[in-house]
Amino acid sequence: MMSFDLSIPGQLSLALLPELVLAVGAMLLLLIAAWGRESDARARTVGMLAIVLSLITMAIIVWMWLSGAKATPGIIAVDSFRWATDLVILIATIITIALGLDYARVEQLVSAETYVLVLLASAGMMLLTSARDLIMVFLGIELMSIAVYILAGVNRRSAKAAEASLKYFLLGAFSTGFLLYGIALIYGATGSTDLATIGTKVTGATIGSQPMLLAGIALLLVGFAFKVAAVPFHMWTPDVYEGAPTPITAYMAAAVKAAAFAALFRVWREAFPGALGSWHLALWWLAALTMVVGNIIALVQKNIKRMLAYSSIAHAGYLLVAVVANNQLGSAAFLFYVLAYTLATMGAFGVVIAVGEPGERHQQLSDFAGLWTVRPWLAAAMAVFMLALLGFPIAGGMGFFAKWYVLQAALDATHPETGLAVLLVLTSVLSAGYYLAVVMAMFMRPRSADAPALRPVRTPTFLVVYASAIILLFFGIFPGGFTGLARNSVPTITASAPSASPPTAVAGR
Amino acid sequence: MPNGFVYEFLFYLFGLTAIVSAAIFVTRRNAVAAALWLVNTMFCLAALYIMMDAQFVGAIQVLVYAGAIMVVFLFVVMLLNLGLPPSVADIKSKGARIIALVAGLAMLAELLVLARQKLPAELPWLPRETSVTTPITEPLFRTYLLPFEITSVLLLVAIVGAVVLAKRRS
Amino acid sequence: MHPLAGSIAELVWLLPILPLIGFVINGAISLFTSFHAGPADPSAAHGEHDVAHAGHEAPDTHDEHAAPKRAPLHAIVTIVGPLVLLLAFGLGVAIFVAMPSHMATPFVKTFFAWMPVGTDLPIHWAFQVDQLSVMMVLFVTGVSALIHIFSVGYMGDDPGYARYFAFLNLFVAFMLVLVLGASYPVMFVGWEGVGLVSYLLIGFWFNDKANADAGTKAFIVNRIGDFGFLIAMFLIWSNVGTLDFSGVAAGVGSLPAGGPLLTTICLFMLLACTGKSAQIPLYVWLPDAMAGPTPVSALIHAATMVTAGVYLVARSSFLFSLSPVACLTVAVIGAVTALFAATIGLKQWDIKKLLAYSTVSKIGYMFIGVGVGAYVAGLFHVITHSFFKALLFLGAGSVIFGMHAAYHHTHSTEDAQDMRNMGGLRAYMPLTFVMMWIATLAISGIPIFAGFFSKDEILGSVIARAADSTLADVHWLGIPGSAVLYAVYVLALAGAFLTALYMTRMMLYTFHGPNRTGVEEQAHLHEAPPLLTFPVVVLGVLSVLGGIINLPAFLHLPAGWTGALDQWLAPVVGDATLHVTHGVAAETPHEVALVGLAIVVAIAGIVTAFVKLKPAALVPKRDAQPATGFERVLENKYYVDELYDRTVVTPVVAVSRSFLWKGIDAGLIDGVLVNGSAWFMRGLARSGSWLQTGQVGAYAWAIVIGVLAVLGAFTLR
Amino acid sequence: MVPEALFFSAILFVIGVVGVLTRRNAIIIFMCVELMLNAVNLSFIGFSRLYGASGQVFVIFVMSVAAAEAAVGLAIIIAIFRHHETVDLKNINLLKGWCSNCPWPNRVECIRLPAPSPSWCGCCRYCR
Repeated sequence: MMSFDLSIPGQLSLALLPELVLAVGAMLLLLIAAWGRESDARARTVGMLAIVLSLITMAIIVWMWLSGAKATPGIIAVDSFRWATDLVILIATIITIALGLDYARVEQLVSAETYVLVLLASAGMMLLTSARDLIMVFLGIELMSIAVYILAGVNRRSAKAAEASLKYFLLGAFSTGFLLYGIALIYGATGSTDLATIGTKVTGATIGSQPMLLAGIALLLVGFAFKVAAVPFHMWTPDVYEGAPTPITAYMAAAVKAAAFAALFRVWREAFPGALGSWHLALWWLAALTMVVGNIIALVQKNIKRMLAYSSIAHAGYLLVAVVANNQLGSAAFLFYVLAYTLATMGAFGVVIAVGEPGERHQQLSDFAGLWTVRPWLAAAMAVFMLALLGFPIAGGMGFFAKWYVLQAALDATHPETGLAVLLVLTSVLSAGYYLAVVMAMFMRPRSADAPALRPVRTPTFLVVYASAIILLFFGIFPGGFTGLARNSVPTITASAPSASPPTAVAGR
Repeated sequence: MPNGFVYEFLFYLFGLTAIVSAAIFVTRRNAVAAALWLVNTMFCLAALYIMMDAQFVGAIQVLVYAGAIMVVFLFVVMLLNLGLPPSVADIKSKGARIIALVAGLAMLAELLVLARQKLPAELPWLPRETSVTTPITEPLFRTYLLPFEITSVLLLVAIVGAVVLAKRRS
Repeated sequence: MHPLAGSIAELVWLLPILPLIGFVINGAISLFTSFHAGPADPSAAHGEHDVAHAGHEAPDTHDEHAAPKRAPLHAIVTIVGPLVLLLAFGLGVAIFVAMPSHMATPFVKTFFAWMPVGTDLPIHWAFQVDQLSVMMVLFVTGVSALIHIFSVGYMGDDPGYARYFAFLNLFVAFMLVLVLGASYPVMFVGWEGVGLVSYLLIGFWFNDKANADAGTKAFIVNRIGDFGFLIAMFLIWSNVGTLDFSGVAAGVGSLPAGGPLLTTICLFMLLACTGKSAQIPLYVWLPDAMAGPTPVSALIHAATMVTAGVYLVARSSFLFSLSPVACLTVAVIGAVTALFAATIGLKQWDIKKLLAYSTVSKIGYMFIGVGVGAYVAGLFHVITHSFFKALLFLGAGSVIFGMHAAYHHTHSTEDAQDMRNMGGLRAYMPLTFVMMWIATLAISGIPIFAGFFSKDEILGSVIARAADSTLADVHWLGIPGSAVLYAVYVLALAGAFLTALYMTRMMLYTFHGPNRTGVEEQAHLHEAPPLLTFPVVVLGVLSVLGGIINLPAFLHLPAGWTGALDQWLAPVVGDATLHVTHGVAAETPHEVALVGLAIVVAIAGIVTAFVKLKPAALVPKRDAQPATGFERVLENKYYVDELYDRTVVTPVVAVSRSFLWKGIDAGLIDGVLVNGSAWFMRGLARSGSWLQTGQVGAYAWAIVIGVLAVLGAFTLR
Repeated sequence: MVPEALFFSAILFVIGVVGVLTRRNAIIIFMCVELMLNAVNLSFIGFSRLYGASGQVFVIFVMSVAAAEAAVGLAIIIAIFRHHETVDLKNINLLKGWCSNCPWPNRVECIRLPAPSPSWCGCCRYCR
């Protein structure tokens, strides 16, 4: 049983051990990467070491989780919600790097720094998931985002990648302005940036007389909505996802979204439960619009990466339903959902990499036609991912339960969100139209005569794709253990909420 | 020192100058001119900071923002040779500008509810003999030590990123 | 201690596992052996699709008369595929035998905690062995085993032989999960699973685009139904707090009987049923689904999966019986569908399409049965229908097999499924001829055949409920319940007349009169091989004798002969039935007269067909004139597909394309550009060129509009 | 003077937003974002008059973030300039929902066909 007193710097750094290991390790890798002439072999070495480093960090997290680490209320949280999301983020990191190793070979990219940047971005995400202070939220988001801006444009030969990077950067910086203004106004209204302290000041009774607080919450919500790509703040998503290198796209779709959602959950659960009446309307509409628009626009997409981009928007909508539910079940549903979604989405992008040709060609739906006849296992894995995203039981593995829990959370809310639940089910019925289009193309269309011969699937992609599919299927049949874990990972998020512990005196003085 | 007529006059003067400079900055067709007007805004802001008992931040504002960041901007503008031809202005059409202005005014109107917020009383001014850095050091290196360290990682990422992106195409 | 504990019923988990093993073995074989796409199959939809013609004229598939190359490891597949089903059937019989004659409570075998719901009521992966599920298991495995055997002969030359059996096994596995599941979620897994596999099987010959589209259509329509299922489940969960059948049955009493909540739950469930069981308004997928291999149609689209909706209503009888309005809706939908599909069936030329509409119509009858609370009658009809409809499909398969073989020999590209190309087949396929007549008499409701008893029980129940039941007491859309029920009876009777008519028409055009296949082809027409005829004969016997399981009381047979199924299912649906009938065993007034009327109607249908239809005057398909007037409407299935296309599919695509995608993503102005007039386009294009997509500026605008909206939602209140 | 500072701050922020909406030059848009950050800084300084020096600390963090963003952003802009010889966003839209050859979006995607027949897919009239 570890317990940290976060007001002591030494103990604070111990509580941040995983982040420290990851960041310091990344810096060491940077030294290796920068040492001497850059070569393909060196880049691969760095990539491998980055995977090892992520695994070490995961081991540390698991160790700290198992040893029941606790902490006094402070600037960061030490709870299982953090550990759980960190693990998801690190899984996404490992998948990204593994896919990146293959991708670099296909596209003939040599950039060892890419892997270091991925690690540093992940460190930023992990800080974000642990942040219990709005300034930490801001810095975590920025660390993550700036690294991802760079990663999107890391393929210097590609004009599309540069454009994706620019669009993401400009709009991201723009949204950061709103986020920061929101933080400023919340600070101005409550005199603190500490979530628990804010939570004590934000009560349903006084919220009406605090317009500054309301405006602050609104702008903070805008900042988060941009990061999770909620409609109407989603418009960068398809362009950036299409233009960015595919492993980075997968990283954005999974890890960035997971981290931003984790922060959104924590902030909303710890700081603003008292303002439910104020934010409910806006979040409700965000969730509804995101589900509807994301799903409908996805129907007409022919480029797989764009289709998956709209799909990721739609899934952000489903997750927003869990935010609106604003209960413990919602947070548990989020953890389950985000793992299922991460595996399915990243696996799908892995298949896209395996099917694609150098120069990011052959990413149209038609290029998947008849995949079953040439790569049956790849097609089967892709079918699992599509069905998981669709939320189909058994064959879609965890995807079904993911949606199920979100629905449950929505109906379990204090005021059951029946409307959103119905909308969720309806829009996911709609989503069959585009997910099944992929399945149909793979299994029921002949391979076009001029389709290029597929490259052999390389080991990292192979491992990533099949491991994801197997995990999805396994937890789809036996979700029990994992859901228990997810549910138990929730309560501590509110352990430091106003009623449970006195406001901390750490911040804002 | 504060709260005399001169103080208030100067406060409004700097504030309005900042706003007017910003407005001019937004409307200049020439990128170099625009950047210089933005520098002017930042100087005015620095003055406001100092007048609000944040002398250290005011100094940083001049050094870092107006001095370093804006110089880099100007440098890039010059490097890409964007300063000169005003004929190919990159500003949008008049209609677009008017609609943007309307949106801006709407946003301002929504933000004006802030005026209804009751704020606590202002803190007393620091005694004149205090060093201007003292009030900042305590929170910066104690309470916010962790965020402070994170900014160092952030800058490292920025450096690596700039190098990666600006390298010649292989 | 439950009487079944420790008995062979403990092995209930093996039931779905056995076909699953078959799936794994056959699937592995199909994956690891060489893979060729393409139909080498008799009934791959010809004639209707030009695409198919092109495929059939390809030299590599059809120019060889030598014995076709068989798929690798053919023998293993042949053994494994049907064997697992026979084993499962055997196990089902063993469980049936082990069950005591009166078992008041179901035997629930829990395997593991599957879905922790909330904190205290986890949903287990559990199977329920009771009278209803055992009945379903017996007929699902039994009929499936026969169809598997038929498939060995029918699909033997198909290159996808192993894949076909893998899918077929998987289908049965899911179907068994569906009927054995002890809670709604477990049932839902089977429910979704059979949908998925049927999608794969319909699109089995996937190089024909129409087939793939039919599969997709089936899947998406089914998803709409699944939406209803999910919503119903959540409503139950949030109001009763559990999803186990036993738990819901116990807890549902606390809800207001007949209240809006129960009705809503039942109606959403009904939506699910209409999707799976192809009822109005979601029936459109079933006729198209005939694109798959014929045995698949027999198994999935006649005998098992499509009856899942009836099973769901019967399984949820504790819910439906409490909501008379929902019950009446079920009955009305069933009656309207029964008549509607029968009229369409009247004018179909494709023998499989005709049988498809016949199926839709017959399931309508089952819905009437379970709708009026005569659950046993509905389930009885499910069983007898599975016998004679599987028989009809397999018989039709034999016919198509023979026709195709004949056309194959002469390299003709005529349609092997069009009845106008048949005629006089009785001379060539005498056994099939006899069997098909048996099935026709059974489906028409001629006494002693199985269909007669089950259909008359349904019709009788309608009259009984109209006289006295909770259904008769309520108003449905402002109409008194009893009036609704009498209307249902009239519709059903009309449907019975049409059934006899169109089935006899099919027989006349297929087997009677002169042969229209072609002079050359006649030499090659002959009876199907024994592997195909054996299951047909078994089903023929069942179609004759199937009625024995629930003979009506008015026959005054010795005790134990009548109402066997009634007594068997009483522990499951008895309470619900009694609830509908005010707690007294229903007695049908004037029962003998009603039965007589039904017989007269059926015979009238057959006689009308014989009198009115002149098979001798029929011309082969290629010489046929297009139909006119109402006939054409019927031939085009009331243009429902077109209507759906125009009213649902096109607008959705249009909304998606022009409004949401282009409107929001590509810019409002541009969306108008495409759809509006050219003048409007150019005018707006100039003023609105700033909102071009791909432009960061446009995206920033979207963000600002979002900010204004969100900020407004927070502060302007 | 705190309310006045907040008022100035809001106006400056909105001017930055309007700038982002009206400009097409990537660098100027970025400068407008910097203006927005500066406006927020003014608010922070104002609040530090009410709650103590932590507001000033936040400003320092924001400045470092702005510096980092500037470094990365300008590098990205230079990379764009290398590809397009311009930083006018009007000319930078390879990425959109449809074929770059299409004058307007009536198709989802036009595809360049592979080598033997180097033409556009012909999925719309502009690709033929």
